[in-house]
Amino acid sequence: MEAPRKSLLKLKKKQIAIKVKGYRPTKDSEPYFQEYKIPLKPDMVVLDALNYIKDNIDGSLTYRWSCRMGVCGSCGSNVNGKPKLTCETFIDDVGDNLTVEPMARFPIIKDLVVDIDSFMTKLKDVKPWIINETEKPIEKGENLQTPEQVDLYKQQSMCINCMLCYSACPVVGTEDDFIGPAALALSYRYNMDSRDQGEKERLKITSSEEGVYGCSWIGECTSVCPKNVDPAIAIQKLKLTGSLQTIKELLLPKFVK
Amino acid sequence: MNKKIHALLWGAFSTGGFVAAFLLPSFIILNSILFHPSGIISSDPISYENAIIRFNNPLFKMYLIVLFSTTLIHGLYRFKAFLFEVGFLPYKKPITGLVYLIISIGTASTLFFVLSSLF
Amino acid sequence: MSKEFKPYVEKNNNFWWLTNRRYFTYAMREISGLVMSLYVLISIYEISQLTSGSSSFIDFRLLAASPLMFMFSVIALAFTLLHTITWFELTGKIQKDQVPKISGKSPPIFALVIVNMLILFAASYLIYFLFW
Amino acid sequence: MDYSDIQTIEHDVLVVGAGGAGIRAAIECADKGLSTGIISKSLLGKAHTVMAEGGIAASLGNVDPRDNWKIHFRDTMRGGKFLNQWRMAELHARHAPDRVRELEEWGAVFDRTDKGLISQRNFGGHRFPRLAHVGDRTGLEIIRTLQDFCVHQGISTHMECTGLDLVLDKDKVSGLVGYWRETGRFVLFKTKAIILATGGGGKAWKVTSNSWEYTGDGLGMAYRAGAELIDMEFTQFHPTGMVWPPSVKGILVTEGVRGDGGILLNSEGERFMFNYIPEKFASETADTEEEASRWLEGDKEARRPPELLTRDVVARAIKKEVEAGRGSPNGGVFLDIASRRPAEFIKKKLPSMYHQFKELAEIDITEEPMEVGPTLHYFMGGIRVNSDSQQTNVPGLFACGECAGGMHGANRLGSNSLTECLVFGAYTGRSAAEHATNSKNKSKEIDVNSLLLSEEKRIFSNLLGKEKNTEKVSVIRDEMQLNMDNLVGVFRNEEDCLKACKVISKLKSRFKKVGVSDKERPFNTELVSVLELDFMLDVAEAIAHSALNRKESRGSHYRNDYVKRDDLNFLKHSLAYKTNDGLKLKYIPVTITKWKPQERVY
Repeated sequence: MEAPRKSLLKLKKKQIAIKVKGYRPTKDSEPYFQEYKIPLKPDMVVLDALNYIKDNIDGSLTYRWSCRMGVCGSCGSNVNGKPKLTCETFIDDVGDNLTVEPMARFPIIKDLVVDIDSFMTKLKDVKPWIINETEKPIEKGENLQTPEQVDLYKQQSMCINCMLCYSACPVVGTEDDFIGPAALALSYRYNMDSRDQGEKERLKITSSEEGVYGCSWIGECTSVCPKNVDPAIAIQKLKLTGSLQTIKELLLPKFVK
Repeated sequence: MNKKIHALLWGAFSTGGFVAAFLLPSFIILNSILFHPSGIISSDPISYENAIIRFNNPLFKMYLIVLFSTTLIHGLYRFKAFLFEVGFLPYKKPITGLVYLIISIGTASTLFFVLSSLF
Repeated sequence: MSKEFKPYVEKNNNFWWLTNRRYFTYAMREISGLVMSLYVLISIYEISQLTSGSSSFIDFRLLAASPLMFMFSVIALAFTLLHTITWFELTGKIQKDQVPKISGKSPPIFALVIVNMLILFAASYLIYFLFW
Repeated sequence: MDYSDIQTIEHDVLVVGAGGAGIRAAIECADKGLSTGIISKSLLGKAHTVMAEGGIAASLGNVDPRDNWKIHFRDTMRGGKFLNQWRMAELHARHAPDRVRELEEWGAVFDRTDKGLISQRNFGGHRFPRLAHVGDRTGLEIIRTLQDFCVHQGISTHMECTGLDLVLDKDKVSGLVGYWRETGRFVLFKTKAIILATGGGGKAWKVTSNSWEYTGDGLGMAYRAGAELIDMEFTQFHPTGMVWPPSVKGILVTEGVRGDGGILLNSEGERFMFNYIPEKFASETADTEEEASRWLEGDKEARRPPELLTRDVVARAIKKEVEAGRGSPNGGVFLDIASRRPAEFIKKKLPSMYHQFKELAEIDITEEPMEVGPTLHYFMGGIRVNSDSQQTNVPGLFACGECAGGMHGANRLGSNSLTECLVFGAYTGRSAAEHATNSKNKSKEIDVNSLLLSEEKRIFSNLLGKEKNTEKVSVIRDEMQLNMDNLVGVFRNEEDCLKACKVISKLKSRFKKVGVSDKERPFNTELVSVLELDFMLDVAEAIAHSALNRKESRGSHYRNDYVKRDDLNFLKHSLAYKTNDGLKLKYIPVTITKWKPQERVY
């Protein structure tokens, strides 16, 4: 049998120059590009290149990574200007010039490592847990949920918190308080869950200018998502629900609510 | 209340999006491209007389009010958001003020002109 | 945890909308809002002239016939059509989940865009039939 | 250096590690009203639990009502070749259903049956369909649910903080020295109880399905503090890990591929598994391709295809083919499902696998065969704990999850590890909370300055100060990994294990000369990798020595020179512990209960 590798053959170059944006908090006032030349191996991903540099050329290169298989969401970076998981991005596919930058629209701590504190806060702000008035004891068995009910939110529950959508979102860049794609999609995911009754509570948070109404549906969040979550749609649906809810509240007399 | 405003504004914006998408193309074509002094049918059936007859149709009055007001809300709401995204966020207050001023004036004057002939 | 070293905050590039095609399409879509609004403002002026009598209306029509103004009308139409198409595309993504499912499946977005387009044509013809 | 800004954080209970077990334990402590903190080496929600695919085993009986916890218990004991701590296995099986229902109550997504119950699937070694799952990303869903719930409970999570050293007050735990990655400063956690939930140390091998965090920090810390490491020689190798491209070497290819009809081929195109059917399995394994196909079609008369033999058998067969020169170009064998099943079937049944190969290897598994080889997957061994309290022999020190040993015995059944996280997470949380509540409030005041000064000297002055003649951390790490891959792999023997022990002790002395090129304090990941290597060397040493001294083959531990199971001499646990002269080993007997050990009959 033959090796199933096609790309072994298409490898033309033996070496590649890779530009990595560096920033050293103790001595630099602003980031700069540093170029490394590394031997190119077949089917190398960008993360391999970074690991090669760290092990063999410059031990001080700093970046986050973990699982290597695109489920942990640690290794997001801007590769040639596009937000990507470096463990899933083949060097062959990105062309001749390879630049790796930290994710855009986040403060840079060091080299490719960014400060994600604000993201973690926003995530918790949307109350991503089941809200119920009464707690059901587990002895009573699980909640029933049909496959159709699961399908309503399953797609939106795939988020791996890689923050690529924040890196891609121009609103995140200008409006610091904007809750942002992943967190809003998460709130939508819980709203759609048949076990949850917290929609009103969450809408109070998300139906605001920092919430869904700050979004202008650029749609880049959805297109960069490595897990096919669709924050853009989730946000628009939240806008619609929030808006209809408000109109209903204003039109209906108080006691109906 | 402040929170509700955003939800309501978005509702208006969204309505405007539909109105503009369904009605504005034909309005521009009819009013400015087809029946126009330099348009495709240059005989100009929009003579003053025709225009007034049409204008006095109450249905047409309604049509104009809806089309103009919601399109204005939609268009300027959108453009405002874009301005903030390309660096005008520091001027958020004056821009927002100006946008809603234009929308108000536009809607008010539409109402005024459309309804004035009734009195 | 106190931060001894301040993280570097990169200045936002205000021309991000030129950096990729999707961003650019989006920018054009948003600018269509401005163009449509301008057209509406001009039209409001038009009805104001109409209400003030025959001569001022004809003056306006002559002004509107100038190549520059005609050009603007064409541009406005182009942007409006861009708005219409993108709007149908976007709303189709929402409508997809709101219309009843056909044998367990949501209709494809392009089908909804086509339906919306048909409504557009019908509405346009109705307007023409009723008023012009 | 000025120590006035040294941070001290006080918690009743501190959990080290934010994977499934750690977060579950913290939730339990917080529920008891204690101030609870979690320190996590990476970001919250990135822990290794996210990589689990198949599902979580619990005898809910939703799909097959015949299932109950006793059968789950029995399956676990049989899988572990009776080396399990029976009490742990019992607790595990007994509480699994409740823990899964609880997780569901907290919002986890599960695939459902038509009636709306949690759906369950089959898996190797489990008699009935028992795996609650969501697609093939169950681990992600578990960690996400726990993470959100934990944030909801108001538990403080200290991210990117590495635990360095346990602080003892006499022999009792009183705190932990941590290292903030972001600032490069130390922090002292004062606490009454510490729960270690740091996972295994798979990164001591080159080819592993584990992520970079798996460096045995908790094992190392506990070992240095005087805790015993139990049954360290039992390391599970999963037969099918990706072998190409290099970046993903070791990443798991789920057993489901074989379960759904995938076959293993060598470079000559031969379906070699037919040559490796052990005698005791012969009666229930198909001996012709035709019969194997019939089994897949659902023919109850036919016997199982040989690809579905136990993990250790398949792993050894693959290894033998490669050693005989019949391997694939990249050192594995071929796993072919493309020629067996239509593309639509593959995409529907194995969506994640399809995606994984498409994204990570640019291979379309509906058209081409995959290349696979054995990969280090799990540590059955770990810190020895009391089966009921989960406390180690160091008072106040608890352990749960993969870093605690004993529950799985000599081999782990697929998916029992996720259940273990939840069941023992909750258990450990409860008993640690109890310990913290009962322990007297006043522990001796810790001399923070001198403590941290010595850490500072050990780490920063020694490492950052070095300029010349230093060893590189990546070099030592690579050599250790290669050593473990080659000498303490799927097949082991006296000579190799001896050699491995020697190599490790040499590496340990070379490690003393290690230096780092990054001289900055903030976010010095190179420094972190030095600290991790330190722990990993200890863990590797314990494994190599334990493997050398278990002169039998049992479960995942296979000795070429002692191919039989030897219940007479080795039905006992090995314990590795630290003395002033270095590592020592001792043995303790296994508690035999209801089921007597016997040759495994299927």
